[in-house]
Amino acid sequence: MTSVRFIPALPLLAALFHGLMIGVFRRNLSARVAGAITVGSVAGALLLSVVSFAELIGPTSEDAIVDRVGTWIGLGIGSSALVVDLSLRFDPLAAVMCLLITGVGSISLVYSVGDLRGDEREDRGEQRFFAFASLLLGAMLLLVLADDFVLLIAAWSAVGVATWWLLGFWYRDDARVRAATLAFVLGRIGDAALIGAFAVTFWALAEAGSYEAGFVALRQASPTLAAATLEWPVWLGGGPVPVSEVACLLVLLAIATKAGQLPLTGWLGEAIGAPVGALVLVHTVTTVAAPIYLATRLSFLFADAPFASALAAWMGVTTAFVGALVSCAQIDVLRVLAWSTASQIGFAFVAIGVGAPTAAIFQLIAHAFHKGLILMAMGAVIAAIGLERDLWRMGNLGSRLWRTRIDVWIAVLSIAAALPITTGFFALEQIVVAAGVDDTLPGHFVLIALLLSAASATAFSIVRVIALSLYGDTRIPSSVRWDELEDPGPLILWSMAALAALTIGGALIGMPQMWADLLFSDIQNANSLQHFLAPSVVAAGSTPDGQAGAWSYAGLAALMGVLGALPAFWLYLQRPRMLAEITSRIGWLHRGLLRGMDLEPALHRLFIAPVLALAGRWLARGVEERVIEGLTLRGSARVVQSLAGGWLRSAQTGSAMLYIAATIAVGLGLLIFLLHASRG
Amino acid sequence: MPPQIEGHVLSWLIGLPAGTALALLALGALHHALFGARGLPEVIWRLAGLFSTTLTFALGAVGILADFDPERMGPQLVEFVPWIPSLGVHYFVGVDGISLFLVLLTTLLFPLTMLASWKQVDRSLRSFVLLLMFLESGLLGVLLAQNTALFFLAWQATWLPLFFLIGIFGGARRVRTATRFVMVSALASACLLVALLTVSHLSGAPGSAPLLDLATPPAGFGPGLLDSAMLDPEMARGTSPGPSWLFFAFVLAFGLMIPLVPFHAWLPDALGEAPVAITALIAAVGIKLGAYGLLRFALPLCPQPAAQWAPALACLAIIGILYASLIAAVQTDLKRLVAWWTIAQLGLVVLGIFSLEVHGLTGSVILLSSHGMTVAALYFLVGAAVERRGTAEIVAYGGLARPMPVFAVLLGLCVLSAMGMPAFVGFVGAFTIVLSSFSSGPAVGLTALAGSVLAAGYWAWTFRRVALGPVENAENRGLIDLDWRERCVVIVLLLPLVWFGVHPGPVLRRVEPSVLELLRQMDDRRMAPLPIERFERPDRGDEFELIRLDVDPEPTS
Amino acid sequence: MSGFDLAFALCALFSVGGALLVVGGRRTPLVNAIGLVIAMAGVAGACGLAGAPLIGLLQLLVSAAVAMVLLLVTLALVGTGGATLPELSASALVVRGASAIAVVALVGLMMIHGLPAVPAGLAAPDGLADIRDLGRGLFGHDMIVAAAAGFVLLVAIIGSVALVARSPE
Amino acid sequence: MTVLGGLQWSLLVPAASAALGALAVLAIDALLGRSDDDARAMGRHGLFLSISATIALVSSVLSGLVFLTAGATSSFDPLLGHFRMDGLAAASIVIIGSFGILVTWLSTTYLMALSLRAGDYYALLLLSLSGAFLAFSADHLLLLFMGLELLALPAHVLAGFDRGRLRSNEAGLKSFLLGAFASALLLYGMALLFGASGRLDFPGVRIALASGSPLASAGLALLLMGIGLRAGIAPFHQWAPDVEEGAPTSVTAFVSVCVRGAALLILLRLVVHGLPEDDPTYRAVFATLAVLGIVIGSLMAIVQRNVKRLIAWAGVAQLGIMGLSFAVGGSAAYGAMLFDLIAVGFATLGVLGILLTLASGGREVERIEDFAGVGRSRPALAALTTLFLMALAGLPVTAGFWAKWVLLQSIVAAGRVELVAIALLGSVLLVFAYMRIPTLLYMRDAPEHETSEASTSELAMLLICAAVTLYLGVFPDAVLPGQSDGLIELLAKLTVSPS
Amino acid sequence: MTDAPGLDRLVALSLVLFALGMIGVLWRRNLLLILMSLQLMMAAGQLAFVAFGRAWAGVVDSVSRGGSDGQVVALAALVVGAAQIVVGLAIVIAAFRNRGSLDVEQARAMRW
Repeated sequence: MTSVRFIPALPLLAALFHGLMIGVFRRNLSARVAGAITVGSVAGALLLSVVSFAELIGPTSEDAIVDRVGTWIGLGIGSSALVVDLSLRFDPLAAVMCLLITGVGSISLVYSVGDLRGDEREDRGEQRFFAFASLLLGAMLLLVLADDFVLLIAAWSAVGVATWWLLGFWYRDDARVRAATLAFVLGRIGDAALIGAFAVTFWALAEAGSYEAGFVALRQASPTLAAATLEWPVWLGGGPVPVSEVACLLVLLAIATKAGQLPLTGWLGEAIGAPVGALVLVHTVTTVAAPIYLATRLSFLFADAPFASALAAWMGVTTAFVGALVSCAQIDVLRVLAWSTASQIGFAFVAIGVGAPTAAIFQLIAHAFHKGLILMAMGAVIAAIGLERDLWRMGNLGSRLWRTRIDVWIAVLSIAAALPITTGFFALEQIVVAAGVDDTLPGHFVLIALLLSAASATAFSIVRVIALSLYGDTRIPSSVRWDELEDPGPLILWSMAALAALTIGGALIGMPQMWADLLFSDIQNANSLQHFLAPSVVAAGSTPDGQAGAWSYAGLAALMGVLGALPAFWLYLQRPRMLAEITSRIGWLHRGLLRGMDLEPALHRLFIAPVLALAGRWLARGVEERVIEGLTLRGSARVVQSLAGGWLRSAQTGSAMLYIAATIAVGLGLLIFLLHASRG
Repeated sequence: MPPQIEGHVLSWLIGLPAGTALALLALGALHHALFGARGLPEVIWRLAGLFSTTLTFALGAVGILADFDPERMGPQLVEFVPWIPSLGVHYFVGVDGISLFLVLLTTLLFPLTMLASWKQVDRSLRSFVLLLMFLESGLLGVLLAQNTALFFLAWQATWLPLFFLIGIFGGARRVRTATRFVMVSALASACLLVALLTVSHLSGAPGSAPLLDLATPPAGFGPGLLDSAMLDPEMARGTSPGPSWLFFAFVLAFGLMIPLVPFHAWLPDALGEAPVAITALIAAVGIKLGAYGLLRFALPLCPQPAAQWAPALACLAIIGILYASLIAAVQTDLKRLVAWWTIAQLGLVVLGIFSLEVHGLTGSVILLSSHGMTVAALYFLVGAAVERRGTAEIVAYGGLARPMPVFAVLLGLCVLSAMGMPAFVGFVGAFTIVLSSFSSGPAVGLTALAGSVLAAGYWAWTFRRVALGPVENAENRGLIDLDWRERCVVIVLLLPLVWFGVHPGPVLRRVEPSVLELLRQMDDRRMAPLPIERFERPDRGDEFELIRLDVDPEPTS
Repeated sequence: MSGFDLAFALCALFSVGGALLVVGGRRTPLVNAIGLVIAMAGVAGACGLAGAPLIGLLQLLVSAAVAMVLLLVTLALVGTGGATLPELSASALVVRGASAIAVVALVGLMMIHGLPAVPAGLAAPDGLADIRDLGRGLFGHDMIVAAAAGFVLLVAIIGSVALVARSPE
Repeated sequence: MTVLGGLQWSLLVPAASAALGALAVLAIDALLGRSDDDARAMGRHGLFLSISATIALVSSVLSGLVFLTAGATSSFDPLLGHFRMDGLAAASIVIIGSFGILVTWLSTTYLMALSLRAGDYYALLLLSLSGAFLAFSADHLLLLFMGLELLALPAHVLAGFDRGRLRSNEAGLKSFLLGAFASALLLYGMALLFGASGRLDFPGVRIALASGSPLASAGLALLLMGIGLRAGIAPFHQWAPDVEEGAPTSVTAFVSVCVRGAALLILLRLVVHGLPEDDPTYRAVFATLAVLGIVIGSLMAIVQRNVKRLIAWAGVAQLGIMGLSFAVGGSAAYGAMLFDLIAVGFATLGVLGILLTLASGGREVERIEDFAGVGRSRPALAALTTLFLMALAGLPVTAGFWAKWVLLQSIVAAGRVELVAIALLGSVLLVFAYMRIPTLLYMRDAPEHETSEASTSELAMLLICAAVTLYLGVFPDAVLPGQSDGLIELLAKLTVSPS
Repeated sequence: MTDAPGLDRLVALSLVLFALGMIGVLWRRNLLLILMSLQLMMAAGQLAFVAFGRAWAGVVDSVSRGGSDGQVVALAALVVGAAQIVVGLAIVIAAFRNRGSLDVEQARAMRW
């Protein structure tokens, strides 16, 4: 079957159609028509994914469906021949990702159709939204299906562009556009890093004798990569370093930019000024999902790169912790959720770091479900109370929006990892257990402690959201009439319902064996996700199931969730005074957290301000104007002017007598020279 | 196997624009003589110019592409007419993979420039059209010439129209800018002439007509420069100038035009002051000739010093990329911003050229075309904006997506192309160049990549400040969006950018053989032991080692 | 000291002295003109000593005429009074001094290097034979020269008329 | 004497027809009488004179052409010891004679506008040219001297011809003082050379120089100073810009193209026939002079604000570039020099002709600012100006391009790349100097001009200059009928010294 | 025939005159005096020619010499010198009419 190519092609074609309508013909379709086109295309992709999936798990199938469209870039001869195949590979990992992306993608698009219809902030901008969303989804699908590193990089860049435009959808608000632009520019660092990662592997393989396109070949060549070395720069101490390590470090840089991991996490918390549907896409299945997918895809590379793996784990855990803490203090509900995303993705990278890529994928799935769900739900809430996003101006909304309240609850329980029937619960379980049993990591104990604290803080922050918004006393703005508050329209409700179902049902695909053994009687291969993905990933870490201590870590994880959730309820609903006291006690911390640890300004200060200062003050006004232009253009002109206009000109006195004198002087020289020459 | 005349399409290409211009002049004179009018009406000039340039493009696209054999190395579709045989000057034109797409780009840009400047030129329109046509002929001559004298002639014939175009139609400081431009061009020409003459002197057998043909001319006209293995390092002995010296003459000549970074000061000025349409031509085609010259002359004629100095020049290119990108980041004027970006891009091209490696060289050729189309599209868009608002200052804009959505979308696409995003052909070029730069170590490659990050930074920032955000400036509120003429001009440029970005195969397939041929020539002439014969130089009496010409220069390996 | 030596010394004295008068006479152009005639007389004598009495004679005639004309012109233009030119500035004096030194160096070098190379030569049979030769040459080999000299004189006539003749109006 | 009977009179035709033409002009002028009061009569008067001058010059040029085609490559067997009409002489006559014809017709209207005496003017012009023709075929220093004097004396008069004008008078004065000084130097130099070997014919001079006699060396030094002054070769150039600025514009054209060009050709003749071949000493001298000329001329050209002066300074540089061929020697270089002389000559005549055309009603146009806006008011003239300046700057599709190309190629072929580099550096500066004029023509707006109607003769001459410039720019190897070589090769062959 | 004595003395005399003439040209500012000095230089040249002509008179015969001997040259130079003086005088008179002065240093309107 070669229909795999249509999975990314359908949304991309939709994007192209929208783009032509807007950008060339200047026609805007209504939200309903434009949405229908996009939803149709994504749903078609979903359908194709399902068909392909069926084919993949069917009895006669091979381990992947490869759809080779052609060669994209073919260049060079011999061992350094570069072949970039436009080739799609529907293997288990890609299958999971496709289903997830198209599934959650269609749901969120349906939601957006409902959400955007009443939006009066942008006149006739709906089609633009669907154009960007189609592009984003198409690019993401291409990314997960790409069977070539370079193609993946291309898709990765495209995801970055689509994210930029989607997050900057409300382009007339300068602050939003600014945040989106920052996200994009940071992403370009990641793109560059990926190109670098590819380049080092390419040359390592070319020197070793052969470079072949495709991830399968790359995976087979991983011993070569581990054996080949590069030199560290001198200022990093020198010495050889395996190519795998270098490549993984570069990949990690790309991951950090795209997934908003520390220290490049600031943009994620700020880029919330977009329609909720866009946030759902960005925060669940596309932008922040791509890094996890990439790390999983390259798990064979990480398996050979202990340093980079450890760095990934530490990056993940610190981000998880910091993100969770920051989200505890935020007032803007969307900002809470955004920081929580960073935190959740951080968990996944812990899994990558400890060599449990399946757990990372499962965490991604869980995150997609429950974060999508709560974003939609809170979007509905916000829409209901007149676009008010301040948690302290909500309260008791659950009594009016009772259908929404169910969805919020399901999401909260999953995120807080508090209920053993939710996807989130099992995902966290797996990560904590995997990290717990892998004691080879440097700073293992601290890492585990941070991980568990992060879990706790996550639970706290998410419960805080539900407590402040749906319970307690109402504090809604006076402009909103309480009586008219009601649940959103059917499109939104149904999409939320779908995600809620997935949040619950998703648990079934990735339940750890030991939990399955506990909960059910005899299920073989309970973690079907893990088994399904096994051909696609390389799990460096040992299987945690049978190991001693697995249960203790599992228990701790469950406990920590509850330990985080309950105090939140208690504090925010029962003891507001105590809350205020605590807040004032740790005012410095609270203020810091409220400002997102100043991570976003730090990015500006670290990356942009120095560049501008260097460029503006030193180069443009210093080097360029003074040295280069001064020397080459003005300088040469001045030299010529002074030569000609100065002393050379003063020799032309106009006096015939002096001309004769000059002639005689020259003649004297001529005479001396000729006499001298004639003598010998 | 000497090439024979393989058709006249290239001559038509070169002759059509200038011929049209001359015909128009003659008709105008006739008109003047018969009816006493001041010349032909301007609209006839404009239409005839548009028609002729379009025809040239069609001729190029159909005539060349149809007969161009991607598998063949060396110049194709050659036409050879002895012109001044005693001087070794022949009318010898041909096209190969390196020049093919630059030729197509050139022919494509001229009708677009005509269209884009439809409303921008309000005086001396006849001169404008006339100069444009001469410019096109000159540019095509440079790209197609296979004889160094012809090349030099066309090279010089190129900058004169540009001088007038800048000086007559430019901005406030146009005269100064035009003068600077002409000085730089003259200096470059001087270096080039020294180098070309020396090359032919060192290659030719004493007493015979000087060797000026690059490729092998038909039988009876001696070997081509590339057939005669002359510039052996041994030649450097004595007072005769050696190849290193020559190489630097070439590098200086072409580096001034490219412009390589310490010699770049004229470009932002020229691009900032020239009329926007001409700016597009200068940036898109004019300065490409520098890089083309490096590929055509500096590398194959001086392989040894090229290999020896390639790391240093690559280093210079990288410094240039970073430097230009950083300065671009603080520009306040759109035209100058594009100019600085251009310098950075050309730095990337030079980096690719001096990778001396098939990826980098091919990437450079591709990036040249890609940059040409992108920069032209950008300048056309800037021109449309300037036409409406009268300024290119970035602060004057903001929020244009609201009144001019088509403009914003097209600008956004151009900006993406400028950043080297995938799905634009610029990615293919930049990617392969960067890839090849990694072959000399990750540090080099990563530094080169830093330039692309900076480019993303300032382009995204610029796009935000021009197209996004609130419409703060009241003058921007009522701006009229691009009309169909303007849209088409940009879209026509974007289409190949995207098409070849997605499907670069046809380009690569045609470029790569020529690049391989270039590398082969370099290797042959660098490594093969050369048959050397001693003889007395008549006028000095010193002994020189010269390479005998009648020996087949096949490598003996 | 032979008679030749004596005659030469006299000629040299006349010519150098006259030349010094031309160059250095400061009072009135009259002195310079007389100096020129004296110098030319010396030169004429020297020519005669060298066996070219005709040339010497012609020189004397021409120079006398020239001196006369110059004198007349001078008198007509500025009268007998001395040249009332402003004093030279210091820098002009320096330049003049330097160029005079250069002249001395130039001619001195020629003397030092050239005089030893002057061929001894042979005495001519007699002066009349020389004059005959001269005539033969002028109407033989050197006829073109003679013609050219004629045209040079024509130029002088046309030129002087064109430059000096008063316009009719 | 038997010599007279065997004389080949036909060899004298070029010089004689010019000289006799001068007499004829004088006679016609006298016969026609004064016609100052009637403009039309004056015009007719001037026309007659120019026609007769032209007839004389055309017969010179044609006879030169006949000599050239009849066997230019082989030198004539000299009947008279010091007169030789060889190929170089014939070519020189054709070149300078053609320039002379152009100058004649460029002067016609101008003389009338300035109320100058056309009869004397043309007579002097013709006499000067006859001197040049004489010197071209000299094989003897005396004849060379006489020719140079006959060339220069009328030029002094012509430079001061507009006698009522202070600047013209000053030009004449400077021209005369330096010229007379040069004559004295020439004479004495000849004397010293004569003293070295007792011979004044070129082979004798060559022998004397080759013998290394200090007398000969000193004589050559003085001789070079003298000819250098005549030709305005740097560093003996200083009079040239002053004279060319001050002289009436048509005389400027005459001096800069005919007089200095002829002097250069005479120097070429001396070098080819009279100097030892391949002597590094003279090479070094000429190289130094050439480099000085290029540097000084091009730098000074940049800062000029008077077009005539600019052209003169640039001419110093152009002479320097041409002089490079003396520095390398060889027929190729000399041929290239001749070609460059042709190219530069026509272009210079063109530019100065434009000045003459633009001058209206006695108002001289010579400040560079006067060109402002001409591109708008008189586009054809502006285009022609640009063409001529392009030729001077050595830009393509003009003769100047190929001239510079060939010249530099011949120098490179001799292995003197450093000289080429200097020449090109100078030419860059020259481009700057020249391009200031098109800048004004097209890029600046001017106050309203009263546009004078260009006279037919001037326009015709300009068109001829342009046609030659363009034709040689496209077909630099255009040939004479009956010659199989290209022009460049032909010129090179003409300069081969018959040893 | 006997040796012609002291030809080198004649040459030396001519050189001295030549030098004095040059110095006069350089030193004097009166145009007429400059003309006289130029005349001196020409005379020096003529004298040198006469002297050298005598030196080579019997050594190089007139055919191989190509005709002219020193005296012919001297005669021609005499004519040229005379013509020069005439032309020069005309220019000087014109200059005096224009400027009212014979100072060569005042003719400096054109320079640079």
